[in-house]
Amino acid sequence: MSIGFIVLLLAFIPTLWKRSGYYVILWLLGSAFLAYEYMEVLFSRSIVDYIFSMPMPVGDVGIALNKLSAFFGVIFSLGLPLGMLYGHYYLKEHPTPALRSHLVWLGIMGISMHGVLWMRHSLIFLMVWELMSLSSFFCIVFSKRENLEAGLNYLITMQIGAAFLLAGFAIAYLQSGTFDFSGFEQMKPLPMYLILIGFAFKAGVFPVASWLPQAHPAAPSHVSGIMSSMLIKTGFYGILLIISLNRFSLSEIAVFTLIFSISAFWAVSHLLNERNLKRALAYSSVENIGIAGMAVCAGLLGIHANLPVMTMLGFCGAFLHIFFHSIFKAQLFYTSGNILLSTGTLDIDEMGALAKRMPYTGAMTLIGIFAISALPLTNGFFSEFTIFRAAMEAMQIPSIKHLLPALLILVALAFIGALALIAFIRIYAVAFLGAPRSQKAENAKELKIGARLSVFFLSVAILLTGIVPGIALRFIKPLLRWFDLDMQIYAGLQQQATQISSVYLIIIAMFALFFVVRRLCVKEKTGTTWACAYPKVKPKMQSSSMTYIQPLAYFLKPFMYKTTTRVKAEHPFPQKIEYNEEHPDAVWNLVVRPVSRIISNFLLLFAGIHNGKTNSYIAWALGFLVILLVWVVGFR
Amino acid sequence: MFNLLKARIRHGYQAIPDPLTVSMDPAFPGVPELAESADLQLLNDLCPAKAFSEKGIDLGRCVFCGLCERKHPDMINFTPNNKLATDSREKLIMAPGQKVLPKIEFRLPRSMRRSFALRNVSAGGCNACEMELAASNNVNFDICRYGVEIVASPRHADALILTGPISKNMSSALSETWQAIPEPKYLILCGACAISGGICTGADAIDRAFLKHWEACLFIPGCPAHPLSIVHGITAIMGRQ
Amino acid sequence: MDFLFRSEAIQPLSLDAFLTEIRQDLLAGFQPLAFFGTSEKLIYCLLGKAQELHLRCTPFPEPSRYPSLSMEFPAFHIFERELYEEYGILPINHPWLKSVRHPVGSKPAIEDYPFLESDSALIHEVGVGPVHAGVIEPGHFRFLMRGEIVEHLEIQLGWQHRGILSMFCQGALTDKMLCVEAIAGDTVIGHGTAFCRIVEELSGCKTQAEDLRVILLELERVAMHLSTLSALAGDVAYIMGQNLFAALRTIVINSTLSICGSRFGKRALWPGGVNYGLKAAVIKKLKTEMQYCIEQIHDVAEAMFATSSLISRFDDTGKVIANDALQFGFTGITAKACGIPIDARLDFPMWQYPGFLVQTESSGDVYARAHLRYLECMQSLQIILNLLENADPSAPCQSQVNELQADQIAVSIVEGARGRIVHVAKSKDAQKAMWYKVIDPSSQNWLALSMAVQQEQVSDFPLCNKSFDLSYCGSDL
Amino acid sequence: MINALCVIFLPLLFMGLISKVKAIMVGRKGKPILQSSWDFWKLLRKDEIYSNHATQISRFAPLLALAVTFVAAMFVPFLSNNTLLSFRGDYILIVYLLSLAKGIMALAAMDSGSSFQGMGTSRELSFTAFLEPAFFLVVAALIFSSGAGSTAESFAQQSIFHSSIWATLAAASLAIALFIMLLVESSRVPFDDPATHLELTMIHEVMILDFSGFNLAVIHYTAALKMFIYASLISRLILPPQIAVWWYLALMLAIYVLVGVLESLMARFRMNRNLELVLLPLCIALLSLAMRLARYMGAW
Repeated sequence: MSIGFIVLLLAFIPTLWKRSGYYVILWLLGSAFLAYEYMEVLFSRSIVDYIFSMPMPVGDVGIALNKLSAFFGVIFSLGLPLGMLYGHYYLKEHPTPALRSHLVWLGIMGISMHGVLWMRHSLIFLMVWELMSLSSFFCIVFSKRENLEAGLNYLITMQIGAAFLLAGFAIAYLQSGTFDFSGFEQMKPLPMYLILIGFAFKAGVFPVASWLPQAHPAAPSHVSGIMSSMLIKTGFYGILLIISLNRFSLSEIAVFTLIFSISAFWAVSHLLNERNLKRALAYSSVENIGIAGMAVCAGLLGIHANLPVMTMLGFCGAFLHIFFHSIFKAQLFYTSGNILLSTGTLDIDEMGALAKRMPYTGAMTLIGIFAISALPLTNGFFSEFTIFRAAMEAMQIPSIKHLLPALLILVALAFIGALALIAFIRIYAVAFLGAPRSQKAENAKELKIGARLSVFFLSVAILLTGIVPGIALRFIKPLLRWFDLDMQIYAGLQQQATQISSVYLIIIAMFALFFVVRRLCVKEKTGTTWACAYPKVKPKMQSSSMTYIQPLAYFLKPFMYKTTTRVKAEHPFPQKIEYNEEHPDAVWNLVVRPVSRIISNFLLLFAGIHNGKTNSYIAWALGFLVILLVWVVGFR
Repeated sequence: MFNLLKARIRHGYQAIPDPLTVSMDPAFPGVPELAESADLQLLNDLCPAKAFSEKGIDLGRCVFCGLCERKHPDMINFTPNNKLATDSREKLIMAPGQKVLPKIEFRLPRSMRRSFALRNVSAGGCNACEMELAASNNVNFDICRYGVEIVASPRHADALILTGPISKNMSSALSETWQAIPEPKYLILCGACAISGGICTGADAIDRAFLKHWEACLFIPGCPAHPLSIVHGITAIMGRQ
Repeated sequence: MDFLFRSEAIQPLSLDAFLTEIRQDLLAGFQPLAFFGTSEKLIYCLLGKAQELHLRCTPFPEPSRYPSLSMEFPAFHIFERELYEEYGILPINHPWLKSVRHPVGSKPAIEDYPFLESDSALIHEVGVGPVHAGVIEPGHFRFLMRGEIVEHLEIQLGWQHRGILSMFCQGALTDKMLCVEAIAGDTVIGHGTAFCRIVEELSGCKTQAEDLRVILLELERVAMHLSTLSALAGDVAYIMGQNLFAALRTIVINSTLSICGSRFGKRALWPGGVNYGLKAAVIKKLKTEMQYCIEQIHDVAEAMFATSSLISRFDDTGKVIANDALQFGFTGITAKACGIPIDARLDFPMWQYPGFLVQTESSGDVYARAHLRYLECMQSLQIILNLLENADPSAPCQSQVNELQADQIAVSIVEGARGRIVHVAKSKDAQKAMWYKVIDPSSQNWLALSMAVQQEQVSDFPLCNKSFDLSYCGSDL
Repeated sequence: MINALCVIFLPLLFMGLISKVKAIMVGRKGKPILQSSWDFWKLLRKDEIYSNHATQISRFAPLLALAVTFVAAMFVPFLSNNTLLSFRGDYILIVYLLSLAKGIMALAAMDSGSSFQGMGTSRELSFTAFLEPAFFLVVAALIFSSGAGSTAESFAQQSIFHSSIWATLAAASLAIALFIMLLVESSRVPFDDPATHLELTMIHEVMILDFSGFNLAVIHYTAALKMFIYASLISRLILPPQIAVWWYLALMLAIYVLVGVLESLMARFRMNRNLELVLLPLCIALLSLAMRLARYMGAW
């Protein structure tokens, strides 16, 4: 481990001269070392386990890796450098006064994300966790006043989550007598729920997910990419950790299923209406976490009903989805970053015709969109395929009480999947196709190769893992064994992966055939769009993003909280007609905002601490941790 | 339900068995027969559409108002023969003594002889030709039995069938529609107005420049053109007779 | 009642007197039938009430502007727009002063028509036409849409404008029959009779074969209603109704053909009478066919209006309220379908309709209009049958048209299939007309459509449009 | 192999059948049965015109859609029960392949930036939201406690001819659900009107308003193929596994005729009612699943 982290720490040096280039290189290097380490753990038997004895009250601090954390570690160590790479170019196009501090916080965030995976000692874990939240907060704020509110909201939410965690850990400690995670096996319900809730805050599960749609649009794109594709996964990692150590009753599983499906539905219903590109992506993160959660529930259900097939498929689906999501979500955030850079807006109703203006980004986004709406030929499909199969297996279950949650998963998944497809088709169609809807879109330009680099890598990854899902399966194999799942079934799944790939090959072959035939026998020319031969057609004569989902909106009205302003036509000779509607997050407006308003007002007193001086930041953080420590010691 | 059944039974099988050989009501003014002795100058002075010239009567101009027939039954007589369509402007001029119009030689490419999609543009027409065109696809005349279809989008069309004298305001829309039809494409003129400007000839709100650039492959005279004439003309160029 | 005005009887009034007299009449329940400027620099206004006509005129105001009547009496809005377009006389604070038919050389050009726009991002526009999907005439409909809901519809016409009226004053008025037939090919008899009456009034000659004219007029009405019903059924994909009504229409217009040789009644009429009389054989044929039509229409219509899926489309779609209909001077089916019994056959009878009653519906929606068409069909067929009973093949069908008496103004009002057709003309000398004015019912009724579809599903627009079945070329001239 | 053959040739033929039935219903001669094939043939030989807003998507989308639908068809039992491809859970793949086709076509429709196609797309896509769950529920009900894994098994092995009336009812209701889905998916009356000529009311037709020539032909064929898949699923569901070929053909014929008859006797729904009615198959499938469940729990 040491080398990797040392290199990552070295990465801070270039920041002193604001040389983000070297910074990225060092990050690549360090991550390479770490990746090697994680792979070792994941694939060979070798176990990394260090014990540092610390004075009481802390006790022995375990710093170790298991298959689970190694799995996440691999994701991070692959994803972070790409994020940094993108950030490098993004910052070039989109410079900030406080580049140095931003890089520093970025580094701290990355390192602490890795750190979280290593810590086995709940207090130390919590400290690193806090460090992670804090650094990510500063990354979001990005020394911009307008981001401050969103950032603070994020920080507050994280603190509340941390409080839950702390309470959970503390109680767990009082009951088991050890701070080490090994003490979390077969926990009592109370601490377990506290901890789960605490992690849920980070993972972005309804109703405590309101920070995502706030923070992501505000944050610079590389940060939102990293956060949404990796940082929130730490929360899910925590959840999985607890789940791997405990058994659950059927009723608990049912409740989890319900929560996750509601969470996903809530997210997708907002996704349908969202006009801000990055906020839409944030919502879809919540949706995907929900889907992964449902997969886990399917797995647990399988355990409970002792259907090894279902268990296997369920967990397998969950891991795959986590893995894939971290790929395509990062890709989409980086592309949306590029769009922001070249158009200067995130409102899809101001875009249009981008696919013609920025053909490369258009193609890449298409891939991302297909992946995120789980269409075949992309990786998103295979994970959902596995989850669907898991749910379908439940049809063999004799008992109705197992069947119902499985059915819920099945229907929810299908419904949410369909809605997500619609939502993303809408986004792509409105933003990338048709005629430019505003001047900004009119003179959009493709970016330099650098900003497109990491997008390209990720797109390749999407297609590769999509067309040959076997790769991804092989990657999570040890993890599945670690969860001691039935390996025959795994073999069966592998076989299916190959079958699906072969089906894809047939499709591609056919498509190629048709394509060639068409090329040979078709002469094509271009003309104006057929608009009933009206001489002058305006860009306004295309369906707006809201029109597009209107039939559904009419149907899902009860689930959609919206505020509208309207000037109706007084017939028959009106002078003015207007209509606007907002789809604010209900939880946010009715619950969180009033509360957080108070807290953030209080915290604004400390806005001064954000003075761009690195050392003062660190001092602040350390001070915070000390206070925390004292607080915890109080329990003994 | 009972009513519908009753109506349906009474309705029976309405489609004309064979539109190409059906005999017309004697009152219908079809192909005119111009007597050798006809005084064309006299007739032309009489004719509101000025359809007569020294060559004979121009069916492209004639609106079949029957004035000449009523005034001079000895000189001209309109027979109830609906085979009025031809494939060139010249053939529309019937010399004195001529009994029928020359046969239609023009043929569509082979692939269109069983499937032919029309896109109608009404440019200043009086809605009579439009209604007759629509009627030629109704339950009685049923032109779709020959694989002829009237489509919504010019992108799906093989031919543009023009009705009306082309008002200035429609001229740009007309050429836009023509541009929107993929090759190979054909132009059909339906009704006296479309062929020659008819009653509106010379009105300053008319702009027939479009027809200077594009050559029509079928002319269907009449004011309005009778559905059977339309069916006859179109099936002829599809080589279905 | 008298349809002929000696021009010395109508002295030009001062603008104020003109306007006040119009106001008084309107408040006394008169309807504005026509309001137009003429080549002799006079503004005429024709007002009518049952059995009573008032014609007034005033010289063009100097400077060419006057206080608009439309704010008070919206029915004038289209007339004033027309006046402004033709002679540049500005009605001050007219609510909607836009072009009507874009005649040659008028500004703005047809593609620069100033549509109402909305700057909110969630309201988008849909433009349909001029080249419509079906086989129909050109016109442009511009929707302001909130999702699938129509917030506002603006109708831009004039694509069909071909300057018919300009031809009436060149050459002898008597020979203009063909021009009249070209006004609207589907209302040949309607406009034709109106024209013939004008000529007959101006020349003071006797009309022959009025019964036959009525038969033709009613046949035309039946044919139009049937084609509309057929199209309505087609719009909701009820192909039974669509095809059965279409077949019936064929029978009706073919019987028109067997009378005069044209399915649309072209070449049938001529000033002084008709061109082709009724042959005994034709009378017989007509009787049987009309009988068949009555039975068949009854059955098909009853079946159609009993189909629940169809009724659910017709009911409550595209409502027009009676009050609007009165205010904006809608006529024909549009007005009758919301319970206003105005019908030129009753109000301004130019010949006798024994025992004629105006059919009306109350709800003013698509259903009302469709069902009213069915009722009128039956009524007209009955009228035809009655006239056929005592039709006499040997009756003379045309009388000699003598010369026009100069300087007279003749009015003729006919209830065509679409509503009240008004022709007004002034004779210049024994041959020519000084000006000739045609007011097609559609030009007023188009507004009803745009009022009817507000806040409706846009997918119901074609249905509403068909249910009014208005003429493009009639109002574009 | 025999499947492949009938996949290639039958769809367009059956499409022609519907319009023939409609024509006979209203007493006209109507299009010849082969008409859609002639149209297909003609369109292949025409040039293409694209909007100058159009990107590459509208050029390749129809081809991809066809390829995908074709592959989906390979999983479906047509004449013979042994399909070209088949594995456990392939119905998931089928559904997603079809929605891939739908998605890419939706993008292609929006590509030209015309307001009509936007309308059509949103209407068509909003149906998917309820059809996908419905299809999954149908399959779930089919494989419930039967252990069948692939589409071929789950549809072909079933039939509505059971000893118990309730089982028959359950299966029959599934067939009905599928039939409604067929009507929606292939945009027939009462949900959509393939014959309409009005941009504002069309759904599927308006999406392809801007396509021409080769690609248009491909699109028509794909639509026909999709309908054929659904129809054949229904008839396979109704018929017992081992059955003579001509039975299958007869049933297919019956389904298409039924569609035709329905279209000539029924008016289409109002656009905003459509979605509510698209929920129907979902509910029916749930019902049938409940019935099977009850039966399994020993209700009878």
